[in-house]
Order: sequence, then structure tokens, then C-alpha cells
Amino acid sequence: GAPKQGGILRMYHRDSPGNASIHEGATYSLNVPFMPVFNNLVIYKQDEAQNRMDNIIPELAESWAWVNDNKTLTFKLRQGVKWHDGKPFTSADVKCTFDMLMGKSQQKFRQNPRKTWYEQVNDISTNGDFEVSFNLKRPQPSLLALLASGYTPVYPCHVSPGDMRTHPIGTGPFKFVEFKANESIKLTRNTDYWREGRPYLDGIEFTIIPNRSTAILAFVAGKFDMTFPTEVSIPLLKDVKSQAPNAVCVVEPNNVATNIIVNSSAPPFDNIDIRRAMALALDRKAFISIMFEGQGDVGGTMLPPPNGLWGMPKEMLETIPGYGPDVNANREEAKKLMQKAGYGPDKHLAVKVSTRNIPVYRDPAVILIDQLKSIYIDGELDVVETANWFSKIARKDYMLGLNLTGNAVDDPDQSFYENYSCGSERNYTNYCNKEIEKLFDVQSQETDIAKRKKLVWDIDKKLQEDVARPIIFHARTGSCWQPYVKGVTIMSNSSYNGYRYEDVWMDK
Amino acid sequence: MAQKSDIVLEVKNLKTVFFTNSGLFKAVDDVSFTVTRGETLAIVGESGCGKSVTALSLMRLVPDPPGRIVGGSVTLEGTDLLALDEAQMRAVRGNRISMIFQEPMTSLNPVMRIGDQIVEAVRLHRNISSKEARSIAVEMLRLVRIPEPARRAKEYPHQLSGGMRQRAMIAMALACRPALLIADEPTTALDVTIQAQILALILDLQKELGTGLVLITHDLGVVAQTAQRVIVMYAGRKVEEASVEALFAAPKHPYTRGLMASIPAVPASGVPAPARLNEIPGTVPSLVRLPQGCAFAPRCKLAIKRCEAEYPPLADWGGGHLAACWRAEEVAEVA
Amino acid sequence: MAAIDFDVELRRAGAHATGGWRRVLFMAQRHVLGAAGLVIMTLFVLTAIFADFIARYDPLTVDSARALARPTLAHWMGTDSFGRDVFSRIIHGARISLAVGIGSTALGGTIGVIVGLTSGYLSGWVDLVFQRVSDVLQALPLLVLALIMTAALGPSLPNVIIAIAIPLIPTVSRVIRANTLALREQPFVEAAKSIGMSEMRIALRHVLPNTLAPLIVLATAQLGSTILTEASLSFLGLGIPEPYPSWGRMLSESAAEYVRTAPWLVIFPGIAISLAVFGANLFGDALRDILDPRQRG
Amino acid sequence: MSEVLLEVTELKKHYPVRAGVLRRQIGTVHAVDGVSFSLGAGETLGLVGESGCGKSTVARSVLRLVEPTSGQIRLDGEDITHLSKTALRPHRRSMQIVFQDPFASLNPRMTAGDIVGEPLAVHGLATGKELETRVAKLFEQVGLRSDQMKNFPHQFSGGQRQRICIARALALGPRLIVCDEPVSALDVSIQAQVINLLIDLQREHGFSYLFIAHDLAVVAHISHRVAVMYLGRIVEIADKDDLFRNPRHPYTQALLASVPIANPLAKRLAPLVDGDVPSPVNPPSGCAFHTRCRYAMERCKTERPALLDAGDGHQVACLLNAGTGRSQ
Amino acid sequence: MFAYLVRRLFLMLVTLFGISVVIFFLLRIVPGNIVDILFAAAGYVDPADKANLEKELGIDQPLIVQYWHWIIGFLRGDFGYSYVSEKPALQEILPRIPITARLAGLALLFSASIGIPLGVISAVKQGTKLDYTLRVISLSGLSLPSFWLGLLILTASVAMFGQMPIFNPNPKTWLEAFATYAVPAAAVGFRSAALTMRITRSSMLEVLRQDYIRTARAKGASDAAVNYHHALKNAILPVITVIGIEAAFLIGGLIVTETVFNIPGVARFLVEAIRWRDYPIVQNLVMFIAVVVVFANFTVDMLYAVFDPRIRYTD
Ligand SMILES: Nc1ncnc2c1ncn2[C@@H]1O[C@H](COP(=O)(O)OP(=O)(O)OP(=O)(O)O)[C@@H](O)[C@H]1O
Ligand SMILES: Nc1ncnc2c1ncn2[C@@H]1O[C@H](COP(=O)(O)OP(=O)(O)OP(=O)(O)O)[C@@H](O)[C@H]1O
Ligand SMILES: [Mg+2]
Ligand SMILES: [Mg+2]
Ligand code: NI
Repeated sequence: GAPKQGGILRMYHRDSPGNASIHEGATYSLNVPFMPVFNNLVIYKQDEAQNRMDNIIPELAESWAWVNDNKTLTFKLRQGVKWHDGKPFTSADVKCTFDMLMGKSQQKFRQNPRKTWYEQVNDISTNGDFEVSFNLKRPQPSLLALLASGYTPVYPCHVSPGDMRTHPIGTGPFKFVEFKANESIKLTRNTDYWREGRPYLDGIEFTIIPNRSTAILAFVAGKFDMTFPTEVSIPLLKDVKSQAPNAVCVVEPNNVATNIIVNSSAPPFDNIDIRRAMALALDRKAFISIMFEGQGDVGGTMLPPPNGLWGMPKEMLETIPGYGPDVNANREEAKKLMQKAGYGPDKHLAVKVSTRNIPVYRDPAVILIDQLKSIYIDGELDVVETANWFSKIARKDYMLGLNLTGNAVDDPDQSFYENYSCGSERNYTNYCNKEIEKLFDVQSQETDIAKRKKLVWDIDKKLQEDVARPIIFHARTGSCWQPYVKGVTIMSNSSYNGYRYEDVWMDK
Repeated sequence: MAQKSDIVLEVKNLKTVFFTNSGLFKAVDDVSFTVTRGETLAIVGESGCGKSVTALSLMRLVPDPPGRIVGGSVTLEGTDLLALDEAQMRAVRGNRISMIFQEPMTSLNPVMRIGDQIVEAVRLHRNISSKEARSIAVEMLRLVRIPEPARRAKEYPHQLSGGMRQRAMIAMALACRPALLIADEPTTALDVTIQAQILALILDLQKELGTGLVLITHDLGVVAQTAQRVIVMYAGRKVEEASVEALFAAPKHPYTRGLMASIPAVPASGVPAPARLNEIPGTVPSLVRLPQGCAFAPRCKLAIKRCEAEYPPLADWGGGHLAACWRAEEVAEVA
Repeated sequence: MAAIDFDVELRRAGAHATGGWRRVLFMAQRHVLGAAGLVIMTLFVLTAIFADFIARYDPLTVDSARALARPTLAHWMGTDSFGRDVFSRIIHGARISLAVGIGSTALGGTIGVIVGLTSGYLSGWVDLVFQRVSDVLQALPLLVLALIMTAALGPSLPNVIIAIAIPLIPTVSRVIRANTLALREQPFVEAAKSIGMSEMRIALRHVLPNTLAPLIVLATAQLGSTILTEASLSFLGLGIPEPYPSWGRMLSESAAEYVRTAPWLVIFPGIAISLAVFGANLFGDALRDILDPRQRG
Repeated sequence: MSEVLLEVTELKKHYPVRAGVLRRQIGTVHAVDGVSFSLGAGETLGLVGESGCGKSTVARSVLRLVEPTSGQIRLDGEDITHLSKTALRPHRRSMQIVFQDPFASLNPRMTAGDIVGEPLAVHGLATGKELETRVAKLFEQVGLRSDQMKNFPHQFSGGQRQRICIARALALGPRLIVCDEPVSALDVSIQAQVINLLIDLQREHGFSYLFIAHDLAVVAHISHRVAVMYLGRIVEIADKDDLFRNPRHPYTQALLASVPIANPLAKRLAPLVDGDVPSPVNPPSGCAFHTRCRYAMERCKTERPALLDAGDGHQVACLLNAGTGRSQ
Repeated sequence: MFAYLVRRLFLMLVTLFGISVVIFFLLRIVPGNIVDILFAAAGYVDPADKANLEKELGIDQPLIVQYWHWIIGFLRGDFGYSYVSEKPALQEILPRIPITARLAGLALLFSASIGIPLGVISAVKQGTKLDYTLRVISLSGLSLPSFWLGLLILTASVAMFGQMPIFNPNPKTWLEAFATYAVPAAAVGFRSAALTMRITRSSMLEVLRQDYIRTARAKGASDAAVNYHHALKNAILPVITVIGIEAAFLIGGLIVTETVFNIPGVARFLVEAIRWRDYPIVQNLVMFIAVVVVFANFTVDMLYAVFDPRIRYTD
């Protein structure tokens, strides 16, 4: 039927985000509750599951254009938009936002995790109050994709980063009301929203419930209209289905790749043979069947099709060592490599597998250790507290690490530069291959999608063959809502971009 | 002998045993006696011979397990106490029959004020206000010669001296003016002047109320001064019973005889005290492995073959003087 | 008067039970629950010792093919989501859970007794200082300590044991101290002093045995609760790390996801924990009764 | 008498009395208020007096089981009043006490044998089998069966418990035994045994006793000298014969007259003194006994009589007859 | 007594000072600080930015100086700002304290009001079926992990009533408030009650054999009067001790319950703050808890004297 106005959407939240400033966070714990407060220049269509270039629509921008040999991206801005505190929105706000992201302004973010996204941006220029241009060093078609991410809201100039962390002001469909750490986050309808008739909801209330079982039980008991998006694991999904058969549930990939980070700067994994053997020993299907009861995806760096835009086709994937269907044959090969490196049935290699003390990290690590046993590697789990994890990795104080890499947008630029370029802060393995890096730039500048795909596949294959950072699988998770909740779309190739909630309504 | 109607307490063939892991312990074995109104019956005997257990049996307070009254009857003012249910017995305890326990230190509740403990005893059986009860309590403390009774009433047992504690016990036991008072060594912790006062007090109250008194004591002097009749116990059995005069004049059991001889005397002027006291050699036998015959035989100078084989029955040797000895008539002469 | 069967009564009092075995048997009959507790504890300890022989599968081997199998003849208690045999994991888990339980109780208990005795017996300044220290320990909540320990040292078995043992110290020492304070005033302590016993010896010979009853109750209760504490720590992700099967973690992690879909994952570790705690406590109660001389009749 | 073993001078022990929520001190119990006496080696000093007059407190102070408020205690010429606990320990061997309350002074969780053997073990005098035989011997000495060694205190009768206490005190073979009413719970035959035992031991080993009892007959039997206490003070002290034959203090006289005689034909239970025992918190002014004394004079209310020699070492604290007390 | 109180108060301050030192330095021993975590969470390591932030938060100063600033602030009532939420620490802590306090209070009430009577009954009926039954029930309370019990309660209530008791921050009626706290408190209290019961039982058994109990019986006192009036009062000391310990334990130990029932109390908050290395919150919160614990202990000590006149605190 026709959307109805009104109602407060009750949702639980999986944990308490550190602050309320999307730009200072790197977790969708922040995006989910605070995306509704903001608008981007452009955004992925919120009612389509797959994020694609051609799905990007203007938001605070009315239109955009690539000019100057594709080196300048110019936006025409919407007029008459007001910040939640009543101040008008202008191009200055856009400039402020991105200057700050590039670290060029007086005021600084406490942390600025996506600074690298704007590496190719020279500067931002404005032309009057309602036109703004991004001037690039070289063409980068996927900049638009990055700008369409839920991670890229426009911030007001007149509010300090500190205030944005505690009381965010945006132009979005919902206004921030309050955030009680560990307790709740409340948003209310922005009656002055520039988009007529939106949002439908009177407000959104998040109750923070870190304990999953309690949260799911509460959902089943009808205390919530919706689960936290993508937080229902496959086993729990069965549970929800059996207890609340009417609930609507979807299972989608969330573009988080579980991978092994290998310390190739120190023995034994400085030996490519051992790295290869390890890659060959992986039984990806087993991981998926244990973790997702079969509902996960095998792939390379990029999320595999059909949900992923850039993943290698199956045939190509199976040519990569370790991806072949015959696990035993792979392992035989792996054993040979191990023997070549001097290990065998009576000389096992002892390694430590470090990982964070969170089930989604720990569980695959346990499986990994078990699988490594088949090739003379005795793994021992080394659980590291989150607080110490990154510094440990950064110190290279590990042998193998089991890691999760989430991709904000399904775009190679974001993924490759961040994780595989020499010297990138998130390139934990210090993998550095100048040739491949050149290929990164080539694909980045390619405007023809089909050609670019080819390039990306080749890069991805090479990365896997080099055992740079073996990808084990791409996770899938579920989200559920009560049948009367309408207009929810869970993105199928990203878990960061689909939470504007201006189209959501309740049929009650 | 007193008339039937005057009988306050009649104990018949009382048997109390302890079931212990080392065997059956016959603490009280076939003991009978009666107490009439206003009469004082003294029970004497070697320590450990079952005097306290007898008293506890009368109150039905023998710890169970391991103890159990396994036979006989206890009739108080016509009711068989052993047949009462626990609630009925409660109404009797502390009211019609009350007891002064042997060890005042541990018999008083350490966390309750003395006064409150007496008040409780009074209010359990009498329907009066706590204020009245309190004044009765203070009055009782005064009666037992506790100085500054009002203040002492507010003190805790550990703040009193041993004698005062004992007096507090007495006050508690007498608070309800019972028909039968069992006093288990009530004055051992007192000095003689106070002992005289207390005994006089107990006897006064006894006379006034017609209370029957069972007095358990070691002090034969006290027995001589207070009791009308005496029971002598040995190893759980009554071995002799007589009026006090008869007993002191001519004991008919060698054990009694030995006791008498052991009494030290305050030296009267001019008479030098004997260096050593007479004593009965040997010790009380274990109550588990009692000899077949007379339990006293191994320590007895008069013992004959028969004593070891056969337990002598309690026989009346004239004038209600009962004694359980084959050679009762020779006892006085031998000595 | 109902007839009294002397033999039965004597038997009940244990008069027939002379000599070693008969005595033990008698005690077992007299304290049925305690005997049950002892049997349970013994079984668990044996299980822990001979885990390698009892377990039918390797507790760590992952097998996706048999994941989440229901209890069958092959897998008596089913398998977990990794396809690991739950029975084998529980058998091996006994080692860890008992190590935590016994280890931390023994550690915390011993220190607690020493502190409590010294503190209560010597009183005065020693008492004040010890009590302040135990105040400090007590004011640091268990989980704060555990968090800090695991963060600083990594979550390992010894660290978990220490982290759980520390908060036991003030608990035990306070109970012991309270008892000691009362006992110190007892005449038999004075008597011991009068024969020239050293304070230390009085504390050990006279005061300690008289605090044994509460101590045993407390220790066995704590033995159980430390196993539970480990479970709680696991629930918070701070217990013994994967893949070693501590009961607490088996329970706490399955509880969330599988309580309805694969209940055997939750039921069996739960039963193991409860049984162990139960056994320890039952045994403790009985031991308390047996050690009380006044109960011996 | 030969050399002095124990000398107590001006011993005082005051306990605070507290009341109210804040338990403020509202007064002082003058439990012992200036007691002096001496005890020679091989001598027995009997200590009698009103209950609550401070006898036990004196006894416990002598052994330093309570810390005296003031005064001095010398054992063998050595001042032990201020010795530290450790320094005191060796002296403990030479002085022992038999407590007034036998049950409470026995550890409920130890067997009788262990209790009696403990002093020997503590001082390392015997171990193992030897310990056992010595304990068995001690049991026998006090009239207990050696098969009772493995029983617990609650399994004994009151008198038996008292004997356990005596055995424990005897174990160390001390030179001084403080007996705080050691026989009041015993029946006369056992009492006779115990007293004979004490006398024999004294003859053999030259023990000294500070013997507290209510039973004047017993005291008369065992003592060489007797001290009479009243309300924290000694009111009369003399050789036994002298005291019993010629008591000078009215309180002593009352005491002697109150002893029940084991002869039913000579009834004389009428109490000779009456009136309330005064409280040690507010002791009467002057002579503490004046409130109950038939012979009290006006002076007695204000003047506290000193303990003066009335001839032949017979000391008395009474204002009658110029400080020599009342002669009968 | 007054002198004792003054000294006691002084000692409490000493204790609090000790706790402040311990918690302060313990926290610093643990590797990682808020800045590490913030930067790590963002997967972003820029040493200059990190140093800047450390400077901004003042955690680059020598430890002694940091400690001094904290303590001086604490004494002046300035509790600093949470590193994470950037709100005043007091504002974060204060609203959570009553929640946990209520929960703990209710749990203790539950524990005492059930544990003590059952303990008495079980002791009095020692060896009977009733005793066995009560002990088995109480032991099952001790044997169930509290999170497990909590989950069970939640699951059962959803399965049976299709409803679950979940924390209601603004209860309207008294009943609602009770419902909000009662179930979680019962889940905690069950364990606590079991412990209380066992200690009560043990202590009562000790007392019931005493002579003065016999005296009370001899007065004709009813079983109830004997058990509750005479015996319990003598047996209560260890029980008070245990309840006191539980009280102290509960303030910081409710974390699991707070997690399962999703109650925004201090315990869960504290763990969260430790995870974030949010020093101002952890330090001040621990100090608050410490104050509570220290007072709980003090109360227990005073209660000793109330219940047992033989214990006196002098000089
Ligand atoms: N609870 C018990 N368990 C086993 N035996 C007991 C118990 N109570 C008393 N007895 C035994 O019963 C016998 C009689 O004890 P009872 O207390 O009656 O002696 P008594 O005559 O009062 O001695 P005393 O004059 O020393 O007080 C004693 O031998 C004692 O060992
Ligand atoms: N710990 C104490 N605290 C307060 N007062 C006490 C304490 N111990 C004893 N007293 C008081 O000191 C006085 C003397 O007591 P003590 O026990 O020495 O008397 P006693 O002469 O041994 O009496 P009894 O013959 O009754 O045993 C009494 O008034 C008693 O109340
Ligand atoms: Mg007796
Ligand atoms: Mg005394
Ligand atoms: Ni019958």
C-alpha cells in the first residue's frame, strides 16, 4: 500500500559507538545510527541492494559533471537546505568538510581514517554558494563512488569536530536527540527536511544491547521492529525464523573479507614456499560451511559476483593455487612445498596465529589452525585484546594473523590502495610490489567499466598468487525486521552505505 | 511417706541411653524416685554418674541424637511428661518445671542481655506486658542478691562474674515459680555466704510455693543442710536412697560410705587437719562396658564373689532406707 | 512409647562400624549427599587425569562434514559447529575447569586463611593493615582485575587462575578473621596461651580448626563459584582462550547462538559445570558435618 | 617459709564499663584494686572471697593472661609484669593455671589426650609413644581412664573435664600452679583424690599453689596460708590455723560461719550476713564491707582500712580494735 | 569509641588512597591507551596525530604528574572528562550508580530474606528430607552460571509469554520499576541466597549444640524463638560477613547480569570503559565503588559489635 507517516522505529544496536562523528569512525556501528542525520553530496540509491556507479544519485548536490579531462568533478548544490540548527547549507560547508578530511584545515579530526581516499584530490574550490569542484591530480572515476558512501557525509562548517562527536548536526532526514553511551541513541524526524514528505518515520530509537542473545530474544519478543542490520548470524537466523516466523529476514554479503595477514618480513613466512603451502592448505568450503552453513562466498580481494561488481569469475578463480576444487590434491602439493622448505611429518613447523578476541575473528582462526595441521604446521592461537591488536600488527610482532577487512564501497580503488599499496597504513603485511602498484593506477584511471574489470581481475589474481594476504572467504549475514516495517533495503555489497532510512515506514 | 496427692514428681524406672559410635551408653539405668510438694530431694554421686542426664531427662532435653529416653515414666503433677507432644511439653517447661543448669558460663545466651533472658522466661508463660516482665526480672535479680540489679539486667553474660551468672540462672529458673525446680549444682560457683543466702532463698521460695526441689550437688554439707531425702547414684543407677538423717547417720552402701569419709572438714579450733583426705581408690567404670555385677565392686573393700556375678537389688533396709548392696548391713561397721 | 530397636539405633550411630572400610561405608550411608558429591568429584578428577584415554576424539579437530551433529552413538553428546566432538571436549575441559577451580581456590584460600588468621588473631596494627589491603583488593572488582590481567598478560590458564584467586583472598580472610575474633576470646585460647604456646601455634592448632567448618563450606562453595567465574569470564571473552575447551567457554559461547537450534551444545557443558559445582558443595557440606566432633555422637 | 617464688605488689586491674550506642565509657570496674601478697616455694596460698571479688582476675593477672592496669608481679625475683610475649614464654613452663570454667577452656575440636599432651609437645618435652605414655600417666594421676584419651571434651562430664584441665596443668611440672576453683565441679571423692594429688605433688616436687576455692574446708585442707578477698582487695591474710581459729575480719567470720556442715542434725543455714553485694563499679567509700557489716562504725564509711599486721603476720584490714579486727 | 571511629575514618582514607594508587598504576601497566585504540579502530597510525591527541588528553605527561592532577581534581570534585564521550565523567557515572545500587540492594534483600530462613530451617532439620531438599535446591542456585540462568529466564519468558523483561529506563509505576529490577535481581540473588543459606546453615549447626540453646528450650521457648531469637543471633556473624562481601562484590560484579538483561549500570559501563582505556571513567568509577565497599566493610564491622556484645572496638 501507500507509505504511511508516523511511528518510531525501534532497533537494537550491537554496541556503543565511541562517538557520534561518522568521519572519525571506521565501523558501521557509527554509520547505522548516524547516517540518518546527514546527507552526502551524492548517495547510492537507498532502495537498491547493489551499489553501482549507475545507482548513484544526487543528494545535497543537484547534479555533477566531470570536466577538465576528467580531472575536475563539479557539483551544483541544492538550495534552501538548512542544517538542523537552522543555519543555511552552502558550498563552504562542503569545502570545510573535505579540507578537514584532507587535513588541510585549522580544525582537525581526532582521527581521520579515510584520509587516503582523497589522495588524488588537489583541492576543493567553490564557485558561489552553490557550486563546488574537486580538483584532481589525475582522473579517478571512482571518487564518485567514494563520495556516495555512507562514510562521506557533509559536515557543517560552523560546528567544531568535538561537538560533532557528541552532538552531530546534519541536514539529513532525522535530527540527533541524544546518545547515552551503552544505553541508547535517539533520533527524531527533521520536520524541515528538504525532501518533501520524507522521512516517514517520526523517529528512530536504538537501544544498545551488546549481548546478541538478549537482543535477538528481545526482537523475537517484539520489543524491536528491526534487528541491527547485518548482525544476525546464520545459526541465529534459523532461531529467529523458528520463533518469529513472520519476521522478514534477508541474508546478504556484507563485503567483509576474512583473510590471513602473513608476516613475510620474518621467518618462516619470508619463504614464499611456505606462504604458498599455507595458501594451498586452505579448505575454503569448510570455513564457509562451518561459519555460514554454506552461505558464504569464495573469492579474491574483491567481493565475488553476482553481488560483487569486481570479483573474478569462478573459472578464473579456480586457476589460482589453493582455489582448486580438489582440496586433497592442493594439500599434497602444499606438503611437497613444506618438505622443500625442510619440514615434514617429524619436523613440524610451530606458528602462532594471532587474532582478536572476538568470535568472528577467533572462530576462523581455530579452523585455520586445524587445517594447517594437515601440512605439518602446528598452530597455536594467540588471542589479542582489541586495544593491542593494531599496535601488535604494526610492530610486526606476529607470524600469522587472522583479520577481517571491511570494504566501505565495492570499488577496487578503495580496496587496493588501502590494503596493498606500498607504505599504506592499513597494508599490515607490508606487501610491496611496484609493478602491481602501477596497475592499481592504471585501473583507477580507466573509465571503461569492462576494461577496468579485466584489469582488476588480473590484479586480484596476482595478489592471491603472491599470497599477499590470502582471502579466505567473504561473509554473509542476516538482517530481520517485523513484517510491518516497509521500505528497508539491505545493501548486498557493502554494509556501510544503506542507512538513510528516509524511505522506511511502518504499516501499523 | 508423703500422701499420694502431695506428689509433685514421680519418676519410675527411668532409662536414658546414648547411642554412640562406641556403643550403647546407659547413662541413666532404671532410676525411680518421687518428690513431694515442698520436699527437697538431693541427688549425689560421682561426677559422670548420670545426675545431669537424669535431670535433663525430666525436662526432656536430652540431646537427641545421640541420647534417648528408652523407658520408664516421668509424672509431673499427674501428667506423664514422656507422653506429651512437644508443644505441650513446652508449656510445661520453664513454667511447671524448670532447671538451673550446671555451667552458667555456657548456659546463658552470650548475645542477650541478662534481663532480657529473664523477661523472656517470664513472658513465655505469663501474659504480661514487657514492662511488667522487666520489673519482675529486676526483682528476681535483686532476690538472688545481684547488686544494682537494674544495671546488671542490661549487661551481657560475659560482663558478669561466674557467681553472678549462676545467680542470673537461678533468677531465670525461679521467675515463673515452678512446681518442680531442678537445680543442677546451683551454688558451686558461689562463695559460702552467698551460697547460704541463695539456698535460703530457694528454700524460702520452695516453702512458699510448695515447690518440689531436686537438688544435684557434690557438696554433702549442702545436702545435709537442705535436703529431706537423698539419692546416691553410681554409674547410672540409684544405689541408695534414704532420708538425710538416716543416710548421714548410717550409710548402707559402701560407695556412700566412701563419699562421707572423703569430706574435708573445716578445722575447728585446736584440731589439726589431717594431711591427706580419705579417698575411694579407682575410677568410675565406663558406662558402655559395665561389669555384670555391682558396678562398684572393683573399688569396693567389701566386695565378695557374689558382687561380681550378680547385681544387688535395691532393698529396703528399714524405714524406707533403700540400698543396693549385698552386704549393706555390714557397711557401717566396716568403714 | 514406640518400641525402640536398639540395634537399629546403634547401627545408625555407627557403633558397628569399627575399622577402616566399615567406617567409610558408614559415613557414606550417613552422608548420602556428601558421598554422592565425593563420587562426582572423584569421577571428574579421574576424568581430568585420564582424559586422553577416555576421550574418543581429539577435542580440537575441526570437521566441517560433521558439524552440529545431534547426539548419536558415534558422538554421545553431538558435535559443535566446528564438528568437534562435544563429549571429548567436555572430558578434556574437565582438566581446565578443574585446574581453574582447584587452582584458584587453593591459591586464594591459602593466602586468605593466612591473612585472616594473622589478622584476626594478632589484631591491632597487623589486623588494620591487612584489612586495608584486603579492602583495596575487594574494592577492585573481580572483572576489573581479570580484564587488566588478561590485557596485560594475555588470557592464559595461569593468569586466569591468578585473576580469579585474588578476589577470593579478602572473602576467605574476612570469614576467617570474623571467626578468629570470636575465638580469640575463648578461654581455651587463653589456656593455650598459659601453657606457653606461641601465637602462631595457637592460631594454627586452636583457632584454625575451629574455623574449619565455615572454611570448608566456603572453600567448596568457592571451588564451584570459581568454575562459574571462569564461565562468566569466558562469557565476556576473558576466559581460557580457544581452542582449549573450558566448560565455561563451551557453554557461554554456544548459549547465545545455539540454545534453541543445537541445544546439546548448551546442555552438556551446563550439566558438567553444575555437576562439578554441585559435587564440590555436597562434599563440602558433608565434610563439615563429619569434622564437627559434636556431630559424631 | 623458704625463698619467695611469687610476689605480687599493689596489683590493680580495672575494666572499663561502656554503654550507649557509641559505647562510651561510663565507669570502671575495679576488679582488682591493689592486691599484694607473696608466695613461697612449696607453699600454698588459699584465696577465698565473695564471688566477683576479683579472684579469677588476680589469678589471670599473675599469669599475665590479662594485662594488669598497674602493680608488679615478680616470679623468682624477676619482674614479669612487662615482659614481651616471647620473653614470657619460657616462664610459662614454671607457672600453670587450672581454669574456673573447664568446658570453655577445652578446645572442642581436640581430643582430651591431645589437650593434655599439648604442653609437652609445645615445649618439646615428649613426642610420639613417649608422649602417649606420659599423657596416659597424667590421666591416671587425675583419675581418668586412659581409654578416654581419644574422647572429645563434650563427651565428658563436668568433673571429668575439670580433671582434664588439671592434667594439662600438671603436664609441664610447673613450680607454680594457679588453681582457679579446681575442685568446685567435683564430687567429694574425686575432690579428695585431686586434693591428695595436689598435696602429694607438692610434697614430692615442691610445687607452689595459688589456690582459689569457695569451699573453705578444702582451702583449709590444702593451704598453708589463706587470703580473704572482698571487692578487689585482700581484707585478711594469715596462716591457715590462725585464720580459721581466730578470724579477725567480720567478713571472714561470716564466711566461716556460713560453711554448711555435713551433718543434718546441725542445721544452721540462716545467712549470717545480709544485704547486697556492692558493685565493683561504685565500690562503697571507706571500708567496702561496711554496707553489710554488723559492726560497722561511722568511721568505716569514710576511712579505708589498710592491711595491717595484727600480730604474728596475721594481717587484717579492719578499723575495729585499732586495726586488729574483731576478735571472737 | 569516638577515637576508634576517628581512626577508622582515617584508615578508610588510607585505603581509598591505596586504591587510587593501585588502580591508577594498574591501568597504566596495561598496554594500550585510548589513543592507540582510537587509532587502531580506524586502522590508522599517524605518529604525529597520535602524539597530538596524547598531548591533548594529557597522557603524555609523567605518571606522577598525571596522578597528581587526577587526585587533586578528585578532591576538588573535578572528575575530568570521559575520553570517549567527552562528557564530564561525573555526568556519565552518576546516573548509573542508582541503577546498580538498586539492583544490588534488591539482590541482597532477596539473598538475605531467602537465604537466612532457609539456612536456619535446613540446620534445624539437619539430616531430614527437608534439609536435603533445601540443600539440593540451594546448591543448584550455586551451580548455575548467572548468565546462563539469566538467559534461561529470558528465553523461557519469551517462549511462554512471548514477552521478556527488558530494562525500562523510565518506569512509570512502582510496579514497573519493581519488574524492571526484580527479575535480574532474582537471577543474581538466587546464587547469593544459596551462599547465604549454606553459611547460615553451617553457622547455625555450630550454635544449635550450645548450652544456652538448651537453656532457652528449658524456659519453654518455642522452636521458632529458639532458632531465630537465640540461635540465629549467635550464628549471624559469618552470615553478615558473607553478605557484606556479597554487597561489595555485587557493586562491581553485576556485569554479567547487566549484560544479559541489558541494564545500563555501572558494572557493564566499567568494563566498557576499561576496554576503551577511558582512564577518567575507570579511575573515578573504581573510586566510587571503593567508597561503597569500604563503607560496606565498615558497616559489617560495626554490625559485629551490634550482634555480638563480646566484640568491642576500643582504643
Ligand atoms: N552428649 C553425650 N554423648 C555421649 N555421652 C554423654 C553425653 N552427655 C553425657 N554423656 C555421658 O553420660 C554420662 C553421665 O553424664 P552426666 O552429665 O549426667 O554426669 P553428672 O553425673 O552430671 O556428672 P557431673 O557431676 O560431673 O556433672 C557421662 O559419663 C557422660 O560421659
Ligand atoms: N572482661 C571483663 N570486662 C569487664 N568486667 C570484667 C571482665 N572480667 C571480669 N570482670 C569483672 O571483674 C570483677 C571480678 O571478676 P572475677 O572473674 O575476677 O571474679 P571472681 O572473684 O573470680 O568471681 P567468681 O568467684 O564468681 O568466679 C567482676 O565484677 C566482673 O564482672
Ligand atoms: Mg552434671
Ligand atoms: Mg572466678
Ligand atoms: Ni511409645
